[in-house]
Amino acid sequence: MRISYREALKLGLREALTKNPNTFLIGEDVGAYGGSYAVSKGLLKEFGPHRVRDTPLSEAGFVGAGIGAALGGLHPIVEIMTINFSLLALDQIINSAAFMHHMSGGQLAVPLILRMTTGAGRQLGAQHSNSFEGWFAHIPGLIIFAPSSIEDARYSLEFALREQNPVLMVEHAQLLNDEDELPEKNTSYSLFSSNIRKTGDQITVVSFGANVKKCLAVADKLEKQNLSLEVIDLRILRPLQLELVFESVKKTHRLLLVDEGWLTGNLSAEIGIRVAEKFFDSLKCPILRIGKKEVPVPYSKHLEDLTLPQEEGIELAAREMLK
Amino acid sequence: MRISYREALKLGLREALTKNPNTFLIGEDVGAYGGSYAVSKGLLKEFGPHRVRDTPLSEAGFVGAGIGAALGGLHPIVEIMTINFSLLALDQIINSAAFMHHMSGGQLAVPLILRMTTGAGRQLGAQHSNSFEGWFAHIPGLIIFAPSSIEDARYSLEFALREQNPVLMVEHAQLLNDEDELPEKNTSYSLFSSNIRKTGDQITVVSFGANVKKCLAVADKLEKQNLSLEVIDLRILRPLQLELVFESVKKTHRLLLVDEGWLTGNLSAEIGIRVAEKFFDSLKCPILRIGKKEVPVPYSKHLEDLTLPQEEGIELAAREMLK
Amino acid sequence: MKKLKPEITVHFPNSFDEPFELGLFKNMLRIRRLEELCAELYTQEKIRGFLHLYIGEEAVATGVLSQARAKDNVIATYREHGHALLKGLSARSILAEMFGKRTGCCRGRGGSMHLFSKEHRFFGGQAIVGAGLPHAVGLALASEWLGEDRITFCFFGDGAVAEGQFHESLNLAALWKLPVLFCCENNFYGMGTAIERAQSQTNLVEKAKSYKIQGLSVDGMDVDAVVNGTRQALFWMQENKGPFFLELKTYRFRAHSMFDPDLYRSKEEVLQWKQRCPIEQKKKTLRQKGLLNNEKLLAIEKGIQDELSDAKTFAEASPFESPEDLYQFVYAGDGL
Amino acid sequence: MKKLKPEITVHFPNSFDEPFELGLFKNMLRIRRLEELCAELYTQEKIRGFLHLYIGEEAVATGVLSQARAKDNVIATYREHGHALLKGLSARSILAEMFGKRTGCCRGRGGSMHLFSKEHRFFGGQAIVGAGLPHAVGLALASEWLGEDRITFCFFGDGAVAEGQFHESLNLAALWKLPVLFCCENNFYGMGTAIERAQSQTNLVEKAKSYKIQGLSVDGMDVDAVVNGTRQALFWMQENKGPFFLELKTYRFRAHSMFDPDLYRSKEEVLQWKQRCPIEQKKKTLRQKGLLNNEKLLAIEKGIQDELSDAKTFAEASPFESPEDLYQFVYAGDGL
Ligand SMILES: Cc1ncc(C[n+]2csc(CCOP(=O)(O)OP(=O)(O)O)c2C)c(N)n1
Ligand SMILES: Cc1ncc(C[n+]2csc(CCOP(=O)(O)OP(=O)(O)O)c2C)c(N)n1
Ligand SMILES: [Mg+2]
Ligand SMILES: [Mg+2]
Repeated sequence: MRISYREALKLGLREALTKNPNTFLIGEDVGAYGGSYAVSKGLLKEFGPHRVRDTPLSEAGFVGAGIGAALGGLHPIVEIMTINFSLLALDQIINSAAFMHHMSGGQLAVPLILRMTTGAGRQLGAQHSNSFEGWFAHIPGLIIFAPSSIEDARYSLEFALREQNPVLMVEHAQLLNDEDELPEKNTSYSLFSSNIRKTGDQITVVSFGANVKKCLAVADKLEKQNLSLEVIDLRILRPLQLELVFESVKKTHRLLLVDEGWLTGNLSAEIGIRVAEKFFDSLKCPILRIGKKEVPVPYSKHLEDLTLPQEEGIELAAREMLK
Repeated sequence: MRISYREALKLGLREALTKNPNTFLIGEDVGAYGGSYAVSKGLLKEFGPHRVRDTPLSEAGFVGAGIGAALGGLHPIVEIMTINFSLLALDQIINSAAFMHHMSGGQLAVPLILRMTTGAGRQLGAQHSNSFEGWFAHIPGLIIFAPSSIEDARYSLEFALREQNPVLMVEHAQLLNDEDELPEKNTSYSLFSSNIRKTGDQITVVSFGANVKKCLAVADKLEKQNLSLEVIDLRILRPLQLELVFESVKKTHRLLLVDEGWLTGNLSAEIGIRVAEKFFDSLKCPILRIGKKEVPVPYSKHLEDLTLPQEEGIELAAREMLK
Repeated sequence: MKKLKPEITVHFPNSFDEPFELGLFKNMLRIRRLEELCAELYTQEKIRGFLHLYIGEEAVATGVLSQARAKDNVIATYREHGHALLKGLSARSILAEMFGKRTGCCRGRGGSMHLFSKEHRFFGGQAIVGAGLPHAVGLALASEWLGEDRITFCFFGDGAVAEGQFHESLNLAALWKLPVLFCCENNFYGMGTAIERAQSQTNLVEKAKSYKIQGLSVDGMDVDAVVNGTRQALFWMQENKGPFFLELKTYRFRAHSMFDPDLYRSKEEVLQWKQRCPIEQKKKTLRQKGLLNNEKLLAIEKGIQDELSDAKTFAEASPFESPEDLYQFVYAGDGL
Repeated sequence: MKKLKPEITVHFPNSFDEPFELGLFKNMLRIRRLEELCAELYTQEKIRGFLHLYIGEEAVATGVLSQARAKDNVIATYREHGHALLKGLSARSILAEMFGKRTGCCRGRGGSMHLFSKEHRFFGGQAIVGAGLPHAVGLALASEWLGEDRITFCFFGDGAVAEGQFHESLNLAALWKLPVLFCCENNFYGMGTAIERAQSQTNLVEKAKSYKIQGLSVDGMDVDAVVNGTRQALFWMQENKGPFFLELKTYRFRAHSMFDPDLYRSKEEVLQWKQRCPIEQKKKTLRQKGLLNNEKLLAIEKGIQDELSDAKTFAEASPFESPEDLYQFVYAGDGL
């Protein structure tokens, strides 16, 4: 079945609402409007306003209510329209959702799913172009999924629903219209591992979200020139699952990191330092990082393009590493 | 003059209020209560309620009002009681304060100072023990000072007031009662550089805030055993000023990072990867990092102690590196 | 269709003189034509990103800002092209900004949702719903502090009323008695969510009263009513030195943004509101008063068309910011 | 001293029977003695961190929670020892928690500000002012969803009313007609800030009304009044299926926390309020009614002393959590 990322997300939502009577979708404009990115379009009609609940503009309020509902025995799927607005609810996400299981000595759990669209690239200006998901990976108590394939888009909600922990599901706006074949569900399939999207043996390229696409495009291009890149999609940003990355670097001895977070302090810094420590003696060249340029994302297309990681930059870095 | 860190901060505040007629201190309980950490005690009496203004509990509201006041021609000093509550105002801090100069194409500036107490170590439990300052260093548009010496506590506000940018001043609760000699003001003194707190030539130890104390204690102890640590206090967390760190590593070829942020994705990861890249061929051993253990900070003293970087751990790491 | 309750009888003084009345009409039309042009340029992909049109709501910005002086502060939302225009930003600088050009008011950094002008004291262009309200409080605090005679006009939608920042800001403004005119553009929807599904109390003036803020609700489809309401508000503020809450009941004729499939309201509802088009209404009364005839109307349209086609030509011809300047304006001052 | 306005005449039914009345008295005294013990243990450095005492305010938790059933939910603040005790947590588990012991209700992870008990449906112990209110909304949503007959009691201070989360939560609860009893413990100060300096509208019931939430203000120094007010509230909620706002006017006799130098209010003010001590008042009426004599009083004191000294011994004797368990409880379930 060939479907879009958006449709895959919706299939996941429909399945969740069908199978789990105590799950509901709640957030701004998830219902009557159809979801600001049309992911939940039609679900209101299908499941009714009890299961697909529109909220006022009150991010802290409805995320906090999601926490309360989770404490009370439900498994809410809260949509924060975009990750930009999650800052308004960040106290709830960190000081309550992430900490409460621990603070209560293990008594309480917060089975809460927070879906949000992330990412830049559509000329929305600084306030609407943030990519905080890698940054949020700093917070213990959170689980963060960044589905980048159609398969992950389809199944990440299922994995999130198995958790008794708060799970952030970040859906990159640049992926929504992408189409691909949805593979049969494999029994060994799990979101709790990174994902080798293309094998290769000269450079390990690690990325997540929409930037994986760019890495794959470069890898495909360079393959024709007999340069072999292995592209790994992190897929889960916290807790980090780096086994496959380590195995890959053991083979390639080179690491290139591509990340839509601003360079300073992005998640790639963490992955880089872990690899640098582990492969202190065996790296063939310094680890390279491509991050977002350290400016608020500008509106103008040529400036926005310059700000974000691009295929040209990735290719250049890869070539540089193989020189 | 021998004074406490708290007194040094107050001297800075008094000077700011005296010299700059358009500056005022605003925040929860900065006035009648005397400041929740007694930093502004007495200033209400001295300067009156116009210059020392108590606010209701409305973090987003009064931080946003500070931004507006800055746009309107004032230079507000906003106190967020502790960095924990800054999450409630984080949208204002990032999407408005940090971005507005850029979004307006350079027309507007936001000369705003945000003071806040940070840090763990006093058994306040998870919600009151966060140390987000290194994490905030991810955000372009912000300047972040983390004064750790008496001298820095005394003068950082002066440097902050020279800026037309939003400046976060994070004051670690574990430093407030520390006393030291306040040196004469040196003309070359600047907050815009890191600070070598102790010279040495075997290991470069980089830290900031209250953890610098722990590093210094270890360095002093090891010195007696002829192990020589150079301790560098970052002092400004954004924009990072790493020249002295690089110079030091050029000499020591070893780097140890101590940071109160949770290990994954703390600021030390960034410093580490930059050093790893720059000194790819010349490091004598892998970079070591000591961060906060990845748990919400527990109340119980022995668990809290285990969670935070401690002298024993720093010493152990240093010895390990010199083996 | 939601009926506007005649809660407040606004009294029309005769002090509306001819040029003023024609000015109101012309300004509404300027906004309308600008917005129509934007929509067209958007389909041509010359304008990108989000685009939120104000069509249908023109009487609000026009009426309120007819009472604003150059020295007054204005804060608005992402639906702010009209406000920017009437606060004095040139159509050139607005369009060039939406084209992402260097000659745009924000040198292409901001785009449609982030128009700013320091010169015209237009402080955004805020795309986080509710986040402009605290800024208004601070701007008013500053003007009071500096002894400046300024009103801060703060525009926001009905949807923003549910945000915590609304609450915090109204309390602060009232507590500190600051000269903020809160202008709530109640178009009965926040994106696809009708106000009854967003607010337990839909009488927004009652909400304002709970902060001890004086309030008034006016028909935002009638520009004269908006002018009168604003005058009343400003008069009150002058006498009483404190904030005021003005609710402007209006309606957006177009979708929320160019992405909105507009599924949440009926065609009939939209149609009924369109019959109350503020521009058509004003046109009719001007004609009745003998202040407008076809000739004058054509001249006005022509003037606007000239302004806008000049702006469009300017925007198209303008250069983009140089790529080397990417890092500009991250920090003010010494180029940190 | 702030005068309590007799806005609401609470009617005392005769249904207060003897055990119930004595129970109220005893529970207030249990809180008082527990808090006094905590203060003592704090100066001995057995309890650390922040410690916020409820002394003076006992009638509030006692009166309100006398009407709470085991199945009801309670959320409170960092000043919550009394609420926890009356919701059924043992003095042992509370004191052991404050000692940081493994036998504490949160195994030493939470401390004074973070008491939790799943068993007793006590959901915090919340140290971020205002952050508990949305949780209450969600808990009520869940109970309604699951068809459970539960009231969610949500305690918070007058200071919290200024927070955006107050606003968002009251609107949501009213909009969705959820069974939350909002209990505002108005002790006239948020730390050192008097309510007049924090709220433009100090009549908090008026504020609640602006969300179309029914409200009632009662004398929080009079436990009978609190009981009656709570009964009235619950009766209303039963009939009308929706949230209710109960303001409890009270006063804290001690400083905000053990760190507070208490500079912002006069000794006289504190003294005047102390004369309205809820425990002394209740004692007097019980004596007048002939329900209490010295002997009974001694027995009650003795019972409490036994409970608390047992708890203290238990806490002291209890082991600390093993250091190997540091990483426990970061993630629920499979030990991620
Ligand atoms: C904090 C925040 N939440 C959500 C959004 C997405 N959003 C943009 S406009 C809007 C509706 C706002 O409605 P209203 O305030 O009534 O203004 P209107 O668009 O009707 O003029 C929403 C939900 C946002 N920009 N900011
Ligand atoms: C969001 C937040 N801001 C500030 C604080 C610091 N703080 C703790 S208690 C308090 C006062 C709260 O007053 P109120 O709600 O009236 O409760 P009371 O202490 O009087 O019971 C403050 C400012 C906090 N814990 N959380
Ligand atoms: Mg609206
Ligand atoms: Mg209080």
